[in-house]
Amino acid sequence: MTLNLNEIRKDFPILDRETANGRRVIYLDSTATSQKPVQVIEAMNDYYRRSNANIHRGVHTLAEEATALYEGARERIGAFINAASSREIIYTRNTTESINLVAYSWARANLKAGDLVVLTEMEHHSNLVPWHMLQAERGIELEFIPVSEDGLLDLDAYKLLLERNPKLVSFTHMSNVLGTINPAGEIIKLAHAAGAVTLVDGAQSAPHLAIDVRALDADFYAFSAHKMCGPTGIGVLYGKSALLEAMPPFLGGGDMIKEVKLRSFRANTLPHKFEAGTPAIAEAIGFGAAVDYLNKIGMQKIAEHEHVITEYALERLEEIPGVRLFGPSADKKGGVAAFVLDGIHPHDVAQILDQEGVAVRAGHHCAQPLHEKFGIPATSRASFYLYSTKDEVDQLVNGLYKVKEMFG
Amino acid sequence: MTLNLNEIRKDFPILDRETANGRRVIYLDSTATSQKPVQVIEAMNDYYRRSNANIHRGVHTLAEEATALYEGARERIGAFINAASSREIIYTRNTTESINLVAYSWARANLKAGDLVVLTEMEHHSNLVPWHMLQAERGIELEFIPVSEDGLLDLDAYKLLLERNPKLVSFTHMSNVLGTINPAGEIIKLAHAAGAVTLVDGAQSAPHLAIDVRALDADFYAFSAHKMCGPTGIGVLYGKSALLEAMPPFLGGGDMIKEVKLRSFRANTLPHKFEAGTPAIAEAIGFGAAVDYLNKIGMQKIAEHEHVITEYALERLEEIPGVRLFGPSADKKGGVAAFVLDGIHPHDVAQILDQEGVAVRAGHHCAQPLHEKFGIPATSRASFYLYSTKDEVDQLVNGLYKVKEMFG
Amino acid sequence: MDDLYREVIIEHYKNPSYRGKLDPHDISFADNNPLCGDHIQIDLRVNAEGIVTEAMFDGHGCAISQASADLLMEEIIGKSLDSVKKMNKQDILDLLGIDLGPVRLKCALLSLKVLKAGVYGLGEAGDDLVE
Amino acid sequence: MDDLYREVIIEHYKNPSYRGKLDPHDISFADNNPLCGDHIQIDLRVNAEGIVTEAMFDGHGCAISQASADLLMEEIIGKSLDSVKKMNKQDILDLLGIDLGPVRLKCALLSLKVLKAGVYGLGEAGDDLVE
Ligand SMILES: Cc1ncc(COP(=O)(O)O)c(C=O)c1O
Ligand SMILES: Cc1ncc(COP(=O)(O)O)c(C=O)c1O
Repeated sequence: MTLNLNEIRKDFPILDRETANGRRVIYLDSTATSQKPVQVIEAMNDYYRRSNANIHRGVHTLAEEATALYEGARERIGAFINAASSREIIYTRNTTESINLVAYSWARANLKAGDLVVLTEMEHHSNLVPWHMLQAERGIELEFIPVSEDGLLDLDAYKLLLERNPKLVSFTHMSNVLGTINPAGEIIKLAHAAGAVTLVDGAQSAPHLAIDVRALDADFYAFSAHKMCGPTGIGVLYGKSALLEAMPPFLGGGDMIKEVKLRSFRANTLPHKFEAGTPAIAEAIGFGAAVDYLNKIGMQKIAEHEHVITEYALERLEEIPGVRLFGPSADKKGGVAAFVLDGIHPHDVAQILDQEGVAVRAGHHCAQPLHEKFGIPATSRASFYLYSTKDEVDQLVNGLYKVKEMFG
Repeated sequence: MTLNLNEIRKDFPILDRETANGRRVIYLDSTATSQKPVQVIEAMNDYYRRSNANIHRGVHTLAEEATALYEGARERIGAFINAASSREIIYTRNTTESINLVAYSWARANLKAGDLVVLTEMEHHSNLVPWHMLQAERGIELEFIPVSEDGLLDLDAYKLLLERNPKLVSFTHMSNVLGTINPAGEIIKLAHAAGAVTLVDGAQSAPHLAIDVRALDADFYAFSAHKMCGPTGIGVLYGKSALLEAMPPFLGGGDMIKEVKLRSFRANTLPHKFEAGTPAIAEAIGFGAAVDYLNKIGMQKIAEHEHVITEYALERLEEIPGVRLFGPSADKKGGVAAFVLDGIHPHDVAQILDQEGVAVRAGHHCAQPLHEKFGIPATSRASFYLYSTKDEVDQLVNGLYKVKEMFG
Repeated sequence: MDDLYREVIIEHYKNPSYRGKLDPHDISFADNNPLCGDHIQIDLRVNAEGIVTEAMFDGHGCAISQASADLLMEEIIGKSLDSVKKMNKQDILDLLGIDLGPVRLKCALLSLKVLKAGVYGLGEAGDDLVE
Repeated sequence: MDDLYREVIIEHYKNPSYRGKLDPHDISFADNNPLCGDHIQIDLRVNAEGIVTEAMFDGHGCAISQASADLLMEEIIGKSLDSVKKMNKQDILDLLGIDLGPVRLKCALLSLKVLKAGVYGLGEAGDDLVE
């Protein structure tokens, strides 16, 4: 391991806390939300204690500072994913709102009844429900790239779907259940060749992989700060500027306008056109601090560390009798291990693990159709991040033996 | 003054800071955004350091704690405006998103071409642009309750508009430029008698007045945390549950669903139906801490203190030759003083005041049509909150004499 | 043995007495816990006086949701629909004999929500039914 | 005198040399600063070689926006449209001789944005024109 784990863990105050029954918390739920380093917490603290003011429209010192901090964060977030310009970085609340923005603005302006949108069977609800809503409203059609037994997308089936000339291909870069890292570059290239626009759900990839939206050639890329060491309440929609410029605004209000008359308005330029009202200022600043933090450590190193932990975890979990793991082998996935324990409900698994201090998630992880596909209502899911250790994996495994004993 | 100003000011660390040229900041821009007490900053800090986890779907200790904190804040925010149930409290990003939620969900389900929406001439862009967009999309009609020279709504004209059976009356409870406190109860009663639904823009009233949505009988009431000692990134849409229940969802994704299939979904119950994706968890907790803080001091006392300061400010500003004040007299308004200084652009006023440490806002304050009505592109605006002092008003006045001298 | 998994819960989970379906039935209703996809269906037979004479549940879910459904069936047989309507969160917690955080509470209350929605003849089982 | 309001700015604001309209003109464009409603219109006369021979601005706004418009008109007369296209933020700051925060920068750059949008024949004056 090339990460200095001891140093990193010191940055995350929560990793030191105890749970109710006096155990140190073992946080294996970073796929739901990551923990936050002091550097991020303090950046927001500092903002509120020193520079808090509303942005853009103020000329006083605090407003100038707040604006510079807010826009500075946008620059660094843009650089983090290698956007051509920070004008392509739209602040939203989260990945979900980013996808809805595309569905409300781009899709409602560009899709008509009968137009095809291609999704995958492994999508998070956030990349399903907005399209269900549009289907009900507009009569678009939805098709799904199938997922194989071992958790991979069926690219042959995808190529067949492309023959039907979809208008949009929207897919997750990394599954939050299977961990599968999809070949985004290839999927996008094929989509473009078929004339489709592409939207990448990057909620799980931006935190864990080095992302280059220009190398991927993604048209839209959506992600959330809270999964990548940043605060809640802020996410990003990246979009190619030509697309964003042609899109109608989404939410109306202050800041997104250039001019307002009593009965009409003119929209502002990018990125402000899509940011209505007082934005999540402190949160944008916290997000900026988060990408600084990740950059300092290095996304490559983080990915490598997660790979080592994941490989070890899969190995150890497989040893346990009655464990069924989902998703591909460690070389094709990120730091997620979803599993069921024969005859024991995942909620009970998670609850009993919790009593051992081990925090895993149980449920459908907002991917109900995927679970249905695998014929199960829910899984338990352990997930890893830059601060995860092999020792924590061992505690998970010990906990699972305890679960088996109780329900034995 | 019944507030213990010294004690209160100690709660706001930023009030101690110096601006670039060594002056203590004199923050007279609370209408744009308020400053935050340590109690609020620390509540969020604590959350990130001790309890951070994604909510609702987790069974481990941290997730349980985070969920309890997030939902507990909703209870207290509901109680703060006297909602019948916390199910009627929808978390949004800000007032702007709250109004857009009504425009996208309620209005698109209920309004057709030719239906009338009544607004006022003193609306913030947030309560104009969403309706402009709907007008362009749907062909609804817009009419405006006129504003008199002294900054009051013309209720006779309103009654005439009601004869045209509007479907919605949407108006600001308190103007962010004139400071006018509109007779919301009366406006709503008249609207209901005419069969209209009502939406109150409470961005400026929730921070400064004791609000009772049930006494007002408001159908919808929108407000933002950041203007009332709370964090950025969170606001609320209050709605009567019968209305909210009948409305279609707005954003689609995780958490707002009860069940998702590959090609369809069922929406969740209130309030979750309108909260898609990972919400602003820390911010909701901070908002809860903010209403606790305001409650502890007492909204009645806060309003009285602001009244004393505003009366004093208007008196002192009127003394300055060449100052033109906008809005009604102190007894009809909240803590806002918008003005122009003869022949000097408001930006220059604000900039030179800033060099004296005095932070005021200059511009159209997101109320361009109102400024147009008064025949000016912009005003300077000083605004007050619970931490404002008479001494700060004096420094504002001294600063304005300096401005006059420079441009003399 | 850990508090949350008192033996009674594991016991009712492993060996439920009221698992199954009633056909015919007078009232039947089913719903999911949106948080985990757990599913409960409840069938009732009710006599002319409005007394529950038979009750069965079916579905899948965690020990807490299934045990509380089993305990709930046991509890309501012989009761009037009116008194079923009055049952709330506390009744379930009393049956289980444990304290629960907000998330697990949803598991525990799913069966009561489904039951009351069925008894009231509602289309959906809302949280407000069990507050 | 405070830095930000160097005498040259107050002077150009109070007594601009290039305020007015040109009729006829070869290029005319107007736009607002969305942050404060400031408005600038710029009219140009351009000769056959593409050299700006006359330039005037009109509108209203703060000292910085109006002074920078006046200084900008002075600067471009006699220049080619090609070299106008190359002007950016730094040129304006050099003309003003001061440093500005992000908000006041918008005031200072409004005239250059309007000028360049007009010269390029664009429909809108975007921030990217002056970066
Ligand atoms: C009257 C009024 N309405 C709406 C808003 C918009 O609030 P926000 O920017 O928090 O959405 C404001 C604040 O700027 C306001 O003063
Ligand atoms: C793959 C994927 N997409 C979308 C989301 C939604 O992210 P958020 O809840 O931040 O909107 C998540 C996280 O839960 C996710 O894992």
